[in-house]
Amino acid sequence: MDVHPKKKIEVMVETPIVNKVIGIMRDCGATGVSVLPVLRGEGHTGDWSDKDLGGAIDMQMVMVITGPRRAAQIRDQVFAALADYRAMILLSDVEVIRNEHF
Amino acid sequence: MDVHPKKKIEVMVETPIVNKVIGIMRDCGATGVSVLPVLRGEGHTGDWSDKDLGGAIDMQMVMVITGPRRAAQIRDQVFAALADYRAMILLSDVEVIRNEHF
Amino acid sequence: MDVHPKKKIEVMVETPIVNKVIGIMRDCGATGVSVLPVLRGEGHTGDWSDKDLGGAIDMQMVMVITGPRRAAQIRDQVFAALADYRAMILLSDVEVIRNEHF
Amino acid sequence: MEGFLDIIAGNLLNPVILAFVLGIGAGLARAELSIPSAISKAMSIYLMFAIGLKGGIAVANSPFSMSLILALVAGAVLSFLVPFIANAFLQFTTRVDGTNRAAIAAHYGSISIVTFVTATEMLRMSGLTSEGFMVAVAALMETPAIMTGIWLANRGHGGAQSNSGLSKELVREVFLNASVVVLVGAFVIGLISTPEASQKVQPFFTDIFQGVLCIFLLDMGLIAAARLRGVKILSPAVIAFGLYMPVVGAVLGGVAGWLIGLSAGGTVLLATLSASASYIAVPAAMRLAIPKANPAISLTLSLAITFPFNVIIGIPVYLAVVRWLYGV
Amino acid sequence: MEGFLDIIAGNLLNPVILAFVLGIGAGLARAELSIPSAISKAMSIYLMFAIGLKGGIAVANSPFSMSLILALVAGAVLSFLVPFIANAFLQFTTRVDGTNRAAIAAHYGSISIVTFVTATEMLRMSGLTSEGFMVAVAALMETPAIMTGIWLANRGHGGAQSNSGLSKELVREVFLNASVVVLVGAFVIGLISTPEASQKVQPFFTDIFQGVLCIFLLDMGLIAAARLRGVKILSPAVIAFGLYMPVVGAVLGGVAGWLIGLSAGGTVLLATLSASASYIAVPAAMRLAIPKANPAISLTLSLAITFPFNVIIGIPVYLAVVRWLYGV
Amino acid sequence: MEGFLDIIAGNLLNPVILAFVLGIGAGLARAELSIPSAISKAMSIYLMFAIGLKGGIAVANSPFSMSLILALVAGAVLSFLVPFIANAFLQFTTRVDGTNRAAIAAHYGSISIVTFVTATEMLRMSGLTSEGFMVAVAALMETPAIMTGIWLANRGHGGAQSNSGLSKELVREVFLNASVVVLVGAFVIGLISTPEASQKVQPFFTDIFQGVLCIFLLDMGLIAAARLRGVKILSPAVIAFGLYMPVVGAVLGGVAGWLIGLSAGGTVLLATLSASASYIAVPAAMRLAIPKANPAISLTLSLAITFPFNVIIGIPVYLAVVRWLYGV
Ligand SMILES: Nc1ncnc2c1ncn2[C@@H]1O[C@H](COP(=O)(O)O)[C@@H](O)[C@H]1O
Ligand SMILES: Nc1ncnc2c1ncn2[C@@H]1O[C@H](COP(=O)(O)O)[C@@H](O)[C@H]1O
Ligand SMILES: Nc1ncnc2c1ncn2[C@@H]1O[C@H](COP(=O)(O)O)[C@@H](O)[C@H]1O
Ligand code: NA
Ligand code: NA
Ligand code: NA
Repeated sequence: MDVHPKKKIEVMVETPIVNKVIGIMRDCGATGVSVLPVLRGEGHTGDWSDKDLGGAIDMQMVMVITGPRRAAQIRDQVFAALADYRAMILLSDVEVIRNEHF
Repeated sequence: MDVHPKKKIEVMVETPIVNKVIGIMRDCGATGVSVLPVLRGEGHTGDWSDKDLGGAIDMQMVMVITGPRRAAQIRDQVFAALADYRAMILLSDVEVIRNEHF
Repeated sequence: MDVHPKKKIEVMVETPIVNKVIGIMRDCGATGVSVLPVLRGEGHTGDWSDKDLGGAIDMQMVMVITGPRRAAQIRDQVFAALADYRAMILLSDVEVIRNEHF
Repeated sequence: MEGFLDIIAGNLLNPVILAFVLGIGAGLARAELSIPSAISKAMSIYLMFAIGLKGGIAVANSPFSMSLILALVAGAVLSFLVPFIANAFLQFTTRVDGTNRAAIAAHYGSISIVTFVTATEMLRMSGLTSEGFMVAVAALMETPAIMTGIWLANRGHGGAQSNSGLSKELVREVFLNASVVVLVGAFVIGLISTPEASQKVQPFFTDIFQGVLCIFLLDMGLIAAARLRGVKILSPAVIAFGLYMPVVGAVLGGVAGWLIGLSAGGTVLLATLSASASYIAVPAAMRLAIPKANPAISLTLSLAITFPFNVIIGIPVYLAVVRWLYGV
Repeated sequence: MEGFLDIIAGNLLNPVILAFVLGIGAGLARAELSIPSAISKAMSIYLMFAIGLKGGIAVANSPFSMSLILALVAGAVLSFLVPFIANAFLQFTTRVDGTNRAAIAAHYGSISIVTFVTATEMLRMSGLTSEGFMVAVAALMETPAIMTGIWLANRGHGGAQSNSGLSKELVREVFLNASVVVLVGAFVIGLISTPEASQKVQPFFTDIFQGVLCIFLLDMGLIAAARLRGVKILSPAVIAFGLYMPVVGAVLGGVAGWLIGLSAGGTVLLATLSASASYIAVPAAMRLAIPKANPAISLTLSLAITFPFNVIIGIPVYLAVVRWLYGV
Repeated sequence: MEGFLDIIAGNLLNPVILAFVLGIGAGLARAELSIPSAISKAMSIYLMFAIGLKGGIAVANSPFSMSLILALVAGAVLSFLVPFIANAFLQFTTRVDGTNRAAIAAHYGSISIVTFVTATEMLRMSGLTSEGFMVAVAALMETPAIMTGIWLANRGHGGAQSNSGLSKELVREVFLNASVVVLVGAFVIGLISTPEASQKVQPFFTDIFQGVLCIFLLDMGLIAAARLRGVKILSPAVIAFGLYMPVVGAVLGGVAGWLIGLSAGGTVLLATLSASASYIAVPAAMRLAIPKANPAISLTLSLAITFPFNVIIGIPVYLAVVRWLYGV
């Protein structure tokens, strides 16, 4: 079976901003996106955990699979939009089977 | 310390089918498998979230680490079995330490 | 925009040991770390799921992004510390934007 | 007629129903409100356990009657047959293809236990009693419709539409899904427990029941509203089906209840069961049995159209009509 | 004076307050105890729904009074103005920059509904009654402070500090956050439900209320202690602000309550609202409105300093002082 | 003898026990039923808080008695010594290696609070009372067994089997685990709260207690059944140990209770505590203290064999025997 190289972009970002990030990805033409939970973390700005009541300092992971060109576009636009926020943008290589789906 | 190249297969699939996917992976000889939660998603077939009561349109992520040969077999068999379902199959490269464990 | 190659280390480990793993990573100089949930799994030592009450056989995924040198150090030290525990250590390549953050 | 509308309005000025309306409103306005899914699932198990237990205790305390058998038979027949009617309506009024028609039909033959619970609360508010065994009828009606749905999907396709390789999981999903296990299990527990022992769990399962239902319906409103945002996948004819099919079901259920001699309360409940559509057990079973069917279609129809219709309009109307016909 | 201390001690020997102390102690000792976050969120919705419902029922049962309007106006004015005072204090006593000052100020103008609930329980323990509409005042006070906070952040920066591209989400976070929706929604439900129907949900929303509050405060203690471990990001002057600002707020709220003629109980509640600082609705709104502000600063201050101060020391003192002044 | 069996049967026809049986049955049949883990954890905290509070209130209301001290000493001694006996049995009847023997032994010296709670409910059903301080004894018995377990693991291995680098986390897990903190904390809260204040939380912690226990045991049944599917890692001799060891523990606990002059109810509870095996606190402590031990072995034994045995057979028998011996 043929596989097709794609990019996986993982954006770990404060929960209140997740919808904004998804919006940017969809605007760049992503055909789908998934949101994964994160339990807690530590970083330059201190610790956080999903226990804080209002969700203001929670983080979630937005994940999108897309082609390399669109991936670069998403990466740049998301990065620009998140300048003021706690966020981590990761890119990596994956292979998919259904090329036309992404 | 030596590291050994393996394949990571991530299958994001509707919750009611997760056990079936795990069964195929075990039948192909996977020595272990893990299931990760996904909170919500958007795609060609619309939005879903883990809030829907019966779990019929929820998705979960089945993850398996295995050698390249077995990975190709799992990829093909899972893909064949999931033709009718919402699913996304991703392959990527990882390194592990304990070669004999996988 | 420039991207910078880093290593992603994913350590899936029994929940009671997670804080120990994080401590080792911080001691090796990791600038941040995140903990992701895992729902259930199967392996050489049998099945487990997050339903067991005391969390003694639960597992979680500790994830850290760091440069290749520090990654090797973390890998080796975590591996040594986890010899007696159920654990799976995965390394893979990712790209990040803010080199100085990691 | 005025009395009729008054009764309906009176049924609605009730925290339980108003919480559902609040949930729908908040959901449509995209308010930042959500109830964690672990809580929704737990409340749903609590409600089913409480209603099953109550039914079992009621049956234990009443002399055995032939009506129990008759009601079980009537429920099973309705659950088997309603999908054929639903399928026919969809075939002649919409463009939904055969596979999705079969899946939708299965949802409408089966039942929604929350709709049932809401109806029992409305009954209690209006001072009507009903047969304790109706919860056993509810449990029984969960399943036969799934079989009709599978049969409809396979008919004329040589079985290609349905997935036979999954039989073991499917059987479990059909006969051992959470609703059936909890309803039947709690029913039997209520039936065989000693009265003193049952008494001890009343504060949890009876006293706070309506308050929990209130929060649960708030949540159902939020979930239904979220589904409603995807309603554009339904054509107007399909939406209309989601509104008249419960009425068709209610009429069939009501007539059946009358034929077998149920009380006014029991007739309202059988009508409501027949009118309601599943959104928990059947969708999961359909993913295993008829994977080609799009779950978003049947779930949106059942959860976002028929469920709110029944809770806000349907039940008060079924209740008012039965009271008028039975003169109670 | 002895009586004064006795009253305060008596208020503390209460499972609700002691559970909070247990939570803080266990958290600081890093005990292996945590309450799942789904449960915390559910309890918070439960408490807000219960208190809103109770307020609505109380207002429905009392003749309309001018005090309602006056109290709403007083609450809105306090919520609008307190941030200016908070900002001034921070500016002259700490080195916190303008952006973070604006964010902190918004927290202190807004309210903490759990602090409010704790105060109503302490009132009840001491046999005082209060106006049922105070819960509406609480709901109203959530929001105006957010606007003052945004205005403070933008002043002199040409708007650069606040994020205008997010207006839709921000408006939702400000006017349709969970607290406002549930409090107002439940208040209206209590207001319009028939008395018989409201009666049915009392066991859930009234009888077990204090027990749930007990577990919730245990959890709040654990959460506050976890935050307290990060307290090193706060300078001593900022920590001091977290301790005297609630007193300033309480004085303003108490005077306002006295001016508009509230009962002693109502005055205590208005003082408490004004003294309390938000840690649910405002932090989320600030992430959208003033992203450059560091949420760890304002959240730690509000949750780990001011909230425990109010629950353990503040409320008993506000209560004792008002009782002494009103002679009740 | 007939009366004897009748008593046992009567104890079982109880929603609480039947729910456990339902859970086991549903789990073994692999029904599609599960209770979210956040709910299980919350119910477990609720039950411990309620039982601790109740014990504290009872002790506050009764004159101080020497039996309290004697019972605490007896509990501590049992917890320390039972692991040695368990270890010896395992050594002479099974092939389990020393490390795993030590871990299992620690589980059996410690206690299961749910087994204890179930026993108190069965006592109440049969009209027996017990000493309020027994919950303090339960809390105390959690910990000493862990130390014996660690000592057993280290003996003759120069400490190689246990992990000394983790001491801080281990100390926390041993002395500040959730069970100990909540039981002791709630006990103290019950002890020092004013009676009026304690009264206010009764509806939540007392009235609905048995209903919550019912759902919790349903869940425990599901969890035990899931573990039971992995029972093949246990040899028949080890399974047998899981069935006779609780009886050995019960005899020791019962004799100790008789020696120190406990009431019949208190004796049943001490026997039950001694008979029960931990599946929450000890497994987590063992992961830190004796990592080489396989947690699946001890957890399966304690949760899937001994826990169901005690709940369904053990407690009714201990109760019947003590009643017969004490003539009550
Ligand atoms: N190097 C890293 N590896 C993994 N997660 C990280 C890393 N850096 C930051 N994070 C995550 O991002 C959050 C915010 O990071 P920071 O902005 O550095 O405070 C942290 O709390 C972690 O959850
Ligand atoms: N390109 C993508 N990136 C990330 N997740 C995706 C992507 N496409 C689909 N998904 C996930 O898979 C689900 C089903 O996709 P679809 O079959 O396109 O509706 C979506 O709701 C997402 O959760
Ligand atoms: N090859 C694998 N792929 C994915 N997850 C695995 C794999 N091996 C082990 N795991 C996970 O690690 C846990 C412990 O593995 P084991 O030590 O083999 O019992 C399993 O229950 C899985 O959750
Ligand atoms: Na139906
Ligand atoms: Na305030
Ligand atoms: Na024991």
